[in-house]
Amino acid sequence: AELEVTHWWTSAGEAAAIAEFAKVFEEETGNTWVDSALAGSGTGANPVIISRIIGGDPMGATQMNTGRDAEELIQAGLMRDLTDIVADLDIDSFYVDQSLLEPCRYEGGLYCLPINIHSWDWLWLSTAAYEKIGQPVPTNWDEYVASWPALQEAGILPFALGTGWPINGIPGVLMAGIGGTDLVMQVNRDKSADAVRGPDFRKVAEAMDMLRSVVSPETMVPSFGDAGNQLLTGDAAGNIHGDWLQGDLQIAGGVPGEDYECLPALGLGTQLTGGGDSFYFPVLPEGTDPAVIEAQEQLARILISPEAQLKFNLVKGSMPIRTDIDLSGANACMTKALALLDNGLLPSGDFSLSSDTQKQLEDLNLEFIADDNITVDDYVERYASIIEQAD
Amino acid sequence: MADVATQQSRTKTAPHRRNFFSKLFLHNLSAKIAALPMIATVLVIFVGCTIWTVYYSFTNSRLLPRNEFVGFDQYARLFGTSRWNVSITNLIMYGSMSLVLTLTLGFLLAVLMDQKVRFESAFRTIMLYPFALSFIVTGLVWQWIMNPTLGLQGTFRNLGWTGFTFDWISNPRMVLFALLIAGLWQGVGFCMILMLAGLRGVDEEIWKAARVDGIPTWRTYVSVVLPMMRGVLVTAVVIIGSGIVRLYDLVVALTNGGPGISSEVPAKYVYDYMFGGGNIGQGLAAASMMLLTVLIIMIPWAYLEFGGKGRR
Amino acid sequence: MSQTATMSGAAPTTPSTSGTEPRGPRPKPFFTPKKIIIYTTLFFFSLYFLFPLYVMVVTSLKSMPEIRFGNIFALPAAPNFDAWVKAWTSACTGLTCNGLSPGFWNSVRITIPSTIVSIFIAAVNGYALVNWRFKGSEIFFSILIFGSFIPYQVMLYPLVIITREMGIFGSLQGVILIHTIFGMPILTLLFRNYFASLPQELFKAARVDGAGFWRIFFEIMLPMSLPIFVVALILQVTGIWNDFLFGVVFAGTQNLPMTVQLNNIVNSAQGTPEYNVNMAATVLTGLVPLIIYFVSGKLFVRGVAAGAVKG
Amino acid sequence: MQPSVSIKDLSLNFGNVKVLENLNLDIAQGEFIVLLGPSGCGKSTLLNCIAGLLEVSDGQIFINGKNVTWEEPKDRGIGMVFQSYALYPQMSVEKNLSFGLRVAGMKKEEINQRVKRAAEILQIEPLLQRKPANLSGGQRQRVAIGRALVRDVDVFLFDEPLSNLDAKLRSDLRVEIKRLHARLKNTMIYVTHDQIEALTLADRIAIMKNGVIQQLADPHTIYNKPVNLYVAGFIGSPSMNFINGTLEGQLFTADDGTRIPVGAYEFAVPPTGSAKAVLGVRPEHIFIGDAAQGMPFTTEAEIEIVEPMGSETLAWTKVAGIPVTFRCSSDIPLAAGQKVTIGFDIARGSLFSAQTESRL
Amino acid sequence: MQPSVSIKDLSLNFGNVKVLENLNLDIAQGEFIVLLGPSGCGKSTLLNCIAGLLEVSDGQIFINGKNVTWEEPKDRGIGMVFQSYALYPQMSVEKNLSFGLRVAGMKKEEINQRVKRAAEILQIEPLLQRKPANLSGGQRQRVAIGRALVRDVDVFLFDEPLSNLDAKLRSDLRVEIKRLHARLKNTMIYVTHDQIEALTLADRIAIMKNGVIQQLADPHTIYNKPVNLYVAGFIGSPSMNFINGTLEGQLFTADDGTRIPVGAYEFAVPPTGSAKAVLGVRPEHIFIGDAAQGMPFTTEAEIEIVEPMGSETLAWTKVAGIPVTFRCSSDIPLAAGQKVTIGFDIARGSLFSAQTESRL
Ligand SMILES: Nc1ncnc2c1ncn2[C@@H]1O[C@H](COP(=O)(O)OP(=O)(O)OP(=O)(O)O)[C@@H](O)[C@H]1O
Ligand SMILES: Nc1ncnc2c1ncn2[C@@H]1O[C@H](COP(=O)(O)OP(=O)(O)OP(=O)(O)O)[C@@H](O)[C@H]1O
Ligand SMILES: [Mg+2]
Ligand SMILES: [Mg+2]
Repeated sequence: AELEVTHWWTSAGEAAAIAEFAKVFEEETGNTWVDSALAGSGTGANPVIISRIIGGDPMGATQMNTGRDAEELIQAGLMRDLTDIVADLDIDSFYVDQSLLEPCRYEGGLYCLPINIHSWDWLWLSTAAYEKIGQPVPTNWDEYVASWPALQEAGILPFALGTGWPINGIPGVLMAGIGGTDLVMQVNRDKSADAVRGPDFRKVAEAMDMLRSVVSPETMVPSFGDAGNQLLTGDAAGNIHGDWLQGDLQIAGGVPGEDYECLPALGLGTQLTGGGDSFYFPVLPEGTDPAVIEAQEQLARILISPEAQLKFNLVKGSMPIRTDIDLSGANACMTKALALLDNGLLPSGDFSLSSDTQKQLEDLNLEFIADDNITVDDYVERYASIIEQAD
Repeated sequence: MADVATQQSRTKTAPHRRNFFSKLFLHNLSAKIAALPMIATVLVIFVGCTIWTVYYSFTNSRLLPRNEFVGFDQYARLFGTSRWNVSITNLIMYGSMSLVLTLTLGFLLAVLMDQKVRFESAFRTIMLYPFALSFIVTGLVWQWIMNPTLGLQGTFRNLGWTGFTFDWISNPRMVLFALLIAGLWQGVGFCMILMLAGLRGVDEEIWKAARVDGIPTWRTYVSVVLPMMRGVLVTAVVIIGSGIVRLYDLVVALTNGGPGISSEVPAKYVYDYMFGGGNIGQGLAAASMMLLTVLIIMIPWAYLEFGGKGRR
Repeated sequence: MSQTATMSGAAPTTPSTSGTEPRGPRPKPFFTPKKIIIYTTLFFFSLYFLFPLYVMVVTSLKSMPEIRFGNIFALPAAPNFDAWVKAWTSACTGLTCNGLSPGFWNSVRITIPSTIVSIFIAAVNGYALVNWRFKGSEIFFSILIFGSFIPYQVMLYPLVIITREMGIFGSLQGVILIHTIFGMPILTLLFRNYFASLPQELFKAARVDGAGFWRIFFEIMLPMSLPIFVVALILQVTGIWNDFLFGVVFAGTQNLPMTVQLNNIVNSAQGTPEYNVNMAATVLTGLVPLIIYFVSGKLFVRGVAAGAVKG
Repeated sequence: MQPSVSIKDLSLNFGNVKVLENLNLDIAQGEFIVLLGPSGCGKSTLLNCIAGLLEVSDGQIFINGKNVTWEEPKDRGIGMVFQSYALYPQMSVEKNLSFGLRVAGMKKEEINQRVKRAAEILQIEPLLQRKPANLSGGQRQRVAIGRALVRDVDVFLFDEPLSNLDAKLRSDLRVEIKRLHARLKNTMIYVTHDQIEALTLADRIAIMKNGVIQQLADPHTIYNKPVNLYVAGFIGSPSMNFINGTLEGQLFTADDGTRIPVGAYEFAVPPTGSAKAVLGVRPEHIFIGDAAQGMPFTTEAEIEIVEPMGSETLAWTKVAGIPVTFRCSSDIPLAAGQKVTIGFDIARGSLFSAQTESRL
Repeated sequence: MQPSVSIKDLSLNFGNVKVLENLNLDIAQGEFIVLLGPSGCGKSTLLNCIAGLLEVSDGQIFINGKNVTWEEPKDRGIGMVFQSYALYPQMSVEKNLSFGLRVAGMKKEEINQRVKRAAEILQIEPLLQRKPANLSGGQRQRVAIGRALVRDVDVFLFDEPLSNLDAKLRSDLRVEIKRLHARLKNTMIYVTHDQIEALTLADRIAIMKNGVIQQLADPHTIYNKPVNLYVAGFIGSPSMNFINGTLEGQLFTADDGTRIPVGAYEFAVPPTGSAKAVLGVRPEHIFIGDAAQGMPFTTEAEIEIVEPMGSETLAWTKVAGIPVTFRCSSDIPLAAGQKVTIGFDIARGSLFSAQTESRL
């Protein structure tokens, strides 16, 4: 049977990764993977996916962010309950962290399957840049910040940044690294505005302020991939971005440890915040070929199978959702991450906050970075009020 | 005379006045049937959706519409959001500049084209072709041209003119002008065609009269001809205006609202919150404000156009 | 006979210097200041309008390194159509690497029926509004014009539900309906203005001749409407061809238009963009509307004059 | 005999504007009626009501005894000819003529025969294959008439059919229409604001003003015995000369004191007492020189303007302080400034009450 | 005296089409010249050349002795009035009148004074603050004339100024223009295709055909002694009746053999031998009944059509097998089918050579 799968993985690395899923799926089940790729994630693909599900023309399976995007679709009964399908797999046993499955559960049912873990908590540093100024590559955030004046002196951009959404993950990373685990828990899980107004978060805000002093619209590059390039050439010294940046760095020929360094949790923390991607299986309309419905089930099981997980994540550059597989092929950076995974995951913003709240925070961050007139106090206050209103 | 008698008796039974029902439905029946798609569109889509929009803007609907009313909360939040306020300001700034410049440049070019220039059709095609391209394409190519490193600025700097700066796209104060350059590029040609049509529609004898009166050409254009082109101006303003209010694709393709939030526009806010943010209530509150604005602008126009005199 | 025309009264006082006096057409230098200004202005505007097209085409013929390190004015050192070939046949969107070509045919499939249906409906509307006015028809029209100001995005959600209830969501009919709806305001305005400028008596004569609503429309009005049809055709073909949102939401997976692939190629969130392929894809996508413009430019101008001038 | 067209209490409003109100009109079989009136008086509106192109607000319309108030235009047995010709531009003349018949689904031979006959009558056979764009104005109007002709209707409606033609063609086609009527003997209703057309063509003329018929009578009566000031002033070019004054028995005293005996006038209602009145005299009923002798009223006058019109001459002068025009043969030499004796033929004049404006 | 306007060897082509060729015309100071001709004969073109709105292809134009061939319109001392009025629609009447003066930078008082004077002359003072849209056709045309008036020009050019008005207004305004000319005594060049206007207004009429002036003479001459068949047929409504035949000495034999003695005719060139000729008689020179007695030629004729026109009646009949119109007083009762005796007043007729078409 043909199973249509929608996703927004259209770049070279992403497409190669999802091709692994497709390959395994087609080889093992004899079904056909009909690929519907839509560039542009949140604003490009999301409306189409949602409207197709609402419009009664659902796809067989779709990728979405792990989180609360599909909450209401689940509540409206538009997503298929996967409990029985994966019942015999005992998924609780092998998922790295139970919190990953949390958003998928609703009134006792299981409606999605996380297929990877992405973490934003990485500080990427350029070996070439530090060679130029003759300093060792920093080993944590504080050293990194301390090296900025020298970098600027040498005409090197201390912090590379792509325009638009890449700014979005940075406060979370700073929060985890500088503010610590408790702060993340209080803000993201408990939605405590007091915590935001507290001294710990203030440090985070000040760090943002410092970042703002070294980035300006003129220095920003069109996409985060370009920022990665700046690191490899030594035009810029550092960047905070999710682990998927590595895919690009590697495709561009970068070797971890030689051309670039990676510091998980800014080299300060012991836990990563994690989010990732999930697959949902919409309820197909009545009269659908039973073979397609069965193909849904087969795909669901394959996505979390060790074989597919391994192949997919190695290409994608993300961490698998299960640790019971051989990751000897993982590179230096991922190995570091895997080590931290043992300490459990912290709930990331896109994990525990609604997309509405995330959108507001994104707007705030964008504005803050671009507009020096917004003081740190303003920032804290506005952040707090958004968290206050979050549901 | 017998005929007259029968005629008169028929008169009594003949319908003197058609009843209400037949007047409402049977009269022009096929016309009404033919206009059904329009009536349905108007009632269901435009009126219906407007009501729907306003209705749900008072709820706290998220991804799906739901009937939990929250009064004016969404509006309160809307106007407490700096991005929305920036969007509104941008729309007003961009809108007024774009409207004025499109009309003036369109008129200016039309006037130039009206001077019996050679290769008129070549010039016309050159000015009009961008109108055939989507805003996505427009945004893309101008983004490329205005890209500080790869575009004009980079090129000139590489050529040794290191002081050359053309970074509007990444300069929050200038980014609206970057939008304007691309927007005008796309839209001026069509406006020019409209204006040209209007100019050509002006009575030849008016021109002669003005020449005999010794009115300089430019003065004739400004004082006599332009005020005569009301019909064209209305059409042009409707078309340009609706484009401005709906401005979305160009911003997404060219700046995606950046740098920061300096080039955000209302339609993008609506879209981002309805779909990206999964907050229909918020998106619809913003949409309702846009509709209200349009209504305020349109009502005087509609009154002028259809009210008052019974002109067609 | 013209000798009778000579003056019968006083003999004309012949001007003494008639040999050197002005006579015949006024001699005009080829370059008058006015002409210079006109042509220079037009020339610079033409540069402004042509520059992006030049950049698009030139860039699409360059190789990536040349783009990174060259300048955007420069002609390609070794023009090659690799980027075009790639954009057309093998650029990837997700797993499928067939380039724009499948989308092209989907776009054709969407554009042709949508254009025909939307123009037909709008023409009938304009005709009914002018010649068969009924109570409230002008009000409907005003609302229609107002509707042209509503951002598309607002309508997306209810339209999904409406088309779902009609059972045409995700099908060609669905997208045709949507394009008909959104084309209606402007097209109806144009057709209404155009029909209003035709003599009413023609319509009356046809009615006296016994022709009904449709007969008059098809046999009398349509044959006279070529100019405005050209305008409508161009507006709709370009609008529908360039549309992204409605195609991708309403057309169904079998019919994703070309712009979706363009968007995928251009907006891939990660990795280094291949600018030459992007530009080639962009030009390819714009080609159909461009050709239509170039072919029918004159008719378009004439039609705009017919449809827009009357208020 | 049953009237061919009969209009009863017809009213028509456009929104709040009452264009026609309670209009009654009976037209006999084969009669040629001309509706004459200034622009905007509702002539076309009335014609459109008869044709069924406008919905009446109230009242009824009968054609050949049948109540057609709610009939479709095609079912009323009427044919209509428009000012702008209204030929279908994309069809050949032949197609134009046959369109209505084809719509009605008539047989081919029958259509051809009728088209042939109409073309013969109107002498447009050589034009049958041409498009309207390639015809002259007069030819176009002939085709437009032909379109009504082929439909074999009882009633012809003409809405200013000759207004778009130049003077020469207009007078030629006027004669042709008159011939056509003589030949076909259909009922014809003809709208115009050209009084020459009205006078020459009509069996009866209906003079309209603001949607009301002022006078309905044959041309001679209309011209010579207008029922009120309006009709008197409207008909005749140049207009009738009007002198305001007071009527007392057989004596009319102009406002400036000039006394004009009106004993020769045939009063409809013999006047009693003294009342404000208006004396109207047509330009051709003012005589000059010898011819003026013996007229009931003569006076000396100075000529102000002379308008030679070829066959005759118009002259402007002042009588009783009021500008007066008179018409005389072009054989009589006249010049501005010249003093002449003029006489009024009161018997052919008109007297109106200044108050009711109607004929005394 | 120097001519006011003098045109020498004027030619004008539009591309390959020669519209005017070697045209010569001298117009005296204060003269009222009417250019009359059918549509497309080049009247407007000639006027536009004089105004400087069209560039001549060859030849010269003098106004008041000054060669203005290359001057701008505003510097030629002309004012022009157009058929469509060409008022600036968004300006009030006052602004319309003063616009040209304001642009020329004239002083405010001077402008006001001129506008006031023009408004007085044309009696449009109460309209000064209105927009053209709120004026009637006649008022608009008056404003258009005012616009020429304020400019204090030597020569007025009128291009069919009255064509867009209805018959009544047209005759009123005609008189006003005549009065205006009498008062101002400017040179006026007036284009029309209405012969009544031409006859009544002109000092001299220039009859044009295909860009060539056929006859230039005063109205009386034009009407009574047309130089050729074209002019004879063009002037007069209804047209002159033409009978083809052969002229031999004093005898004209119509093609059907009817013999008409033309001894009373005043030949310009006494005829020699026998030659094909055309006899033209105006409708008003055909007499009926008693009046016909004593005419050089009388015949019996049957009346075909009668067109009562109020003040007079037109009748159609056949003479020598040719349709002939005559005009008679409306007092004479006539009916179609009636047999009458008619007589031709040959002395006032015209004879043309069939070959050269020019007057004999
Ligand atoms: N569709 C309409 N809506 C409103 N008023 C109208 C309409 N048609 C005509 N009228 C008005 O009705 C009145 C009569 O119009 P109608 O066309 O019958 O005049 P008319 O006598 O034919 O004039 P004309 O000689 O100019 O043709 C006019 O005052 C006109 O303004
Ligand atoms: N701009 C032009 N280009 C080409 N031919 C022209 C142009 N203007 C006028 N003509 C031609 O020149 C001839 C004379 O035109 P003109 O307007 O002078 O006629 P007219 O005597 O004024 O006619 P009317 O009485 O219709 O106004 C016509 O045959 C016309 O077709
Ligand atoms: Mg009318
Ligand atoms: Mg002309």
